[in-house]
Amino acid sequence: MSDPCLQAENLHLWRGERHVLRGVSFALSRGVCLHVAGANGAGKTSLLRTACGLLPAESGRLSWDGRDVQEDLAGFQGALIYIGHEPPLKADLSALENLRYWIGMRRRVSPAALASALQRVSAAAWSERPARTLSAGQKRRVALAALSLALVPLWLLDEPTTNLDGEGQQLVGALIEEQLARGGMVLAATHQELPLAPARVRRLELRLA
Amino acid sequence: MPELQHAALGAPDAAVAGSAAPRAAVTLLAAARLVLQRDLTLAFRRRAQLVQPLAFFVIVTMLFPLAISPELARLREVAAGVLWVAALLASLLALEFLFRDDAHDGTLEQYVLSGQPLTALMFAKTAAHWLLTGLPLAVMAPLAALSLGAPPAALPGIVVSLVIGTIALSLIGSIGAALTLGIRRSGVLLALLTLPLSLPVLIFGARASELAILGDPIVAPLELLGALAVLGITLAPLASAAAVRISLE
Amino acid sequence: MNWTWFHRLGSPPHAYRLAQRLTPWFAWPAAILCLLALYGGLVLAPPDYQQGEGFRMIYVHAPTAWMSLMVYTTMALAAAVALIWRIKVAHAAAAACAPIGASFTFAALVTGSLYGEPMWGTWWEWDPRLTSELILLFLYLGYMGLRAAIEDPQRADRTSAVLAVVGVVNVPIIHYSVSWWNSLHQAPTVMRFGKPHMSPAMLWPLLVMLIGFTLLFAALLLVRLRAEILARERNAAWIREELGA
Amino acid sequence: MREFLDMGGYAAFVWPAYAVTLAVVVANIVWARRLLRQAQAAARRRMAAAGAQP
Repeated sequence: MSDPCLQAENLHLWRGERHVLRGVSFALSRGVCLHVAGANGAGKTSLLRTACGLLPAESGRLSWDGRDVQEDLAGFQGALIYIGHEPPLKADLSALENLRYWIGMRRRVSPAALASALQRVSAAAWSERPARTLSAGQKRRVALAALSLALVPLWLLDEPTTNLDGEGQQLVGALIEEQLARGGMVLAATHQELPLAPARVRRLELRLA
Repeated sequence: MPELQHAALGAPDAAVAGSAAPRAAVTLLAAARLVLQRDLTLAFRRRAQLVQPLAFFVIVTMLFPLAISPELARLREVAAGVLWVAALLASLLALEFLFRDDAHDGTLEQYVLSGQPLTALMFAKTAAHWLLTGLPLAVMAPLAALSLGAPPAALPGIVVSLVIGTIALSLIGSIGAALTLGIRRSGVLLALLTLPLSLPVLIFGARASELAILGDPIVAPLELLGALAVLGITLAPLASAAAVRISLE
Repeated sequence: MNWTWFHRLGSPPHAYRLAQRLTPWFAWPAAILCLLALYGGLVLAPPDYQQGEGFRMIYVHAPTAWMSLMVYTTMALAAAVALIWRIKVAHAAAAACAPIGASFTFAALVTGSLYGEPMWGTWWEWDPRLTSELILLFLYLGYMGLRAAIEDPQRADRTSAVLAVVGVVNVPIIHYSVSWWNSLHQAPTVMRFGKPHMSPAMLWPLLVMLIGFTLLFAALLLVRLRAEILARERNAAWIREELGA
Repeated sequence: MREFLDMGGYAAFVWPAYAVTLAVVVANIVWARRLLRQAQAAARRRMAAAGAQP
């Protein structure tokens, strides 16, 4: 295995009076998925948002390829994709348009690539409908299509399997496998098990404060 | 560092996304244009929201003849001030929508994480806001000005002053809107933050319109107004980008 | 260049203890200078040949107006330092400034209005300085309103710091635009009297009062700074030590 | 003394101006000290609560 690419050392985070992250450390190497587990409120979302540089940790160090992420925050953030609880879709735009604007900010995507990514998540039939009319699971699928289009080395996924049916959950597993196979990294926070072969998954357990 | 090879998904997208330079594919300008395009597309799907500030502007200017007097001679004296106060309030009204939906559905977060300079994206958003509120206000202004007794010869001056002035107003407003993100019922606070900062625009803009109505040259206040707009273009996106980042913490 | 002093200032326990130690060194000179200036201004200074005894209001109006601007500048400086170097103590200092500045801006407005009545013949005159002062009060109120509206204390610190920096860039622009505006609309009420010609006997109490008020601000800031630092520090050993809890 | 208090006819302006300023100064002093005492009390309470836990 190569050296750790994303490394967190002793991250501390406070939210008001709450000490949310109490010295969290982890190291993520290429081809590895880190499963962040823990009860509701244990700080899974906070850890993910800290790991992508949205939340500045009060103390501790977050490094990417051995360099502090603050040195080139935009460069680091360009190398990752973060999908939170709610897929970031505009209600008035169709699934296709949403994808085009979302991923188009990061790299050029051809209409054919968009179509094939939507096809892959079985969204072809409703990809022209406004996102407002989509179910939670369908929105989640659009986010999965974004994942496969972004072509970035680091995925940060917050509860990637919620609202998805059995087939959708298998799809999450398959996408993560592919990402790992091409040397990417995945940081996934969920209190469920990941639909993935356990060999490539490391676990990070967050405990309630 | 070994270059990370990604298998391409679609055939035409055989781009390789190494961790070193994954965003070389989209230029800053292209990203800003996408932001602009997205906001314009969305606005035209919600036309009602688009018309509201304009209707507000017309109604406010209509209040003054009713409150003061229908005599055009008397109205002409206050016309410049009325137009500008109405424009200021109308653009303030539209500010609440500037970032609110984007913050709510997570779009703003994705802008921050896009790897593109947020300042440029904020500038694009503000440009969209100006195209959707400031410019229509300036275009509507001749009607309102005529109804307040302004001579037709004054209309070009009024429109030009409003075009430049609303650019500055949108930029200042974007700072206020970004600062009040994540605050429930932020309307009054937004006004309290934005209006004092907008006073120079009001002063120079109203003066330019007044001179136009009097038939005098308006270059001096227009230059000052232009200076404010330029200052706003250089500094406001920086401030709103900082505020947006903080609001997501 | 040695920056250790800067980082030491940024460390909460050090700043807290330093503030505690320095407070009397500002408070007592402030009290003595203010009393001295009061005596000089109310008793020793001769009446102005135009404004008579009324000019003595300058000894409270000018210092409060000075405070309003100086405190805002200090606040913005602290905010900028806090934003750039992520220093919590500087955020605490900025937060401590706002209520002090707002109260002195209010005093400057009231004394300005009281000064204006005999001088202009009206309680409120759209004089550029008074108008700028009024806008400054709104800037302070906006800053405090924003701070109060954000529940998360760190976010409140950082958001209001951006506003303070934006505000301080705007203060000179606002002042310039208001003066420009005022020069166009030549006020119908001309000042009944010219500005007082300051003889040395009139001038020194004013200068002493300005210094006294500045020291008073420093003392107030240091006391408030300690309160703000305590509110921002969580369960640190030095607080136990300091408070003997 | 009478003359001094009269302020050459400007008493109605001079004294209120001084009074307002004095009031603001005193209020600031009282306010700052009370704030510090409250913060100290709150910190003590927090320490006590935190000290009881571990």
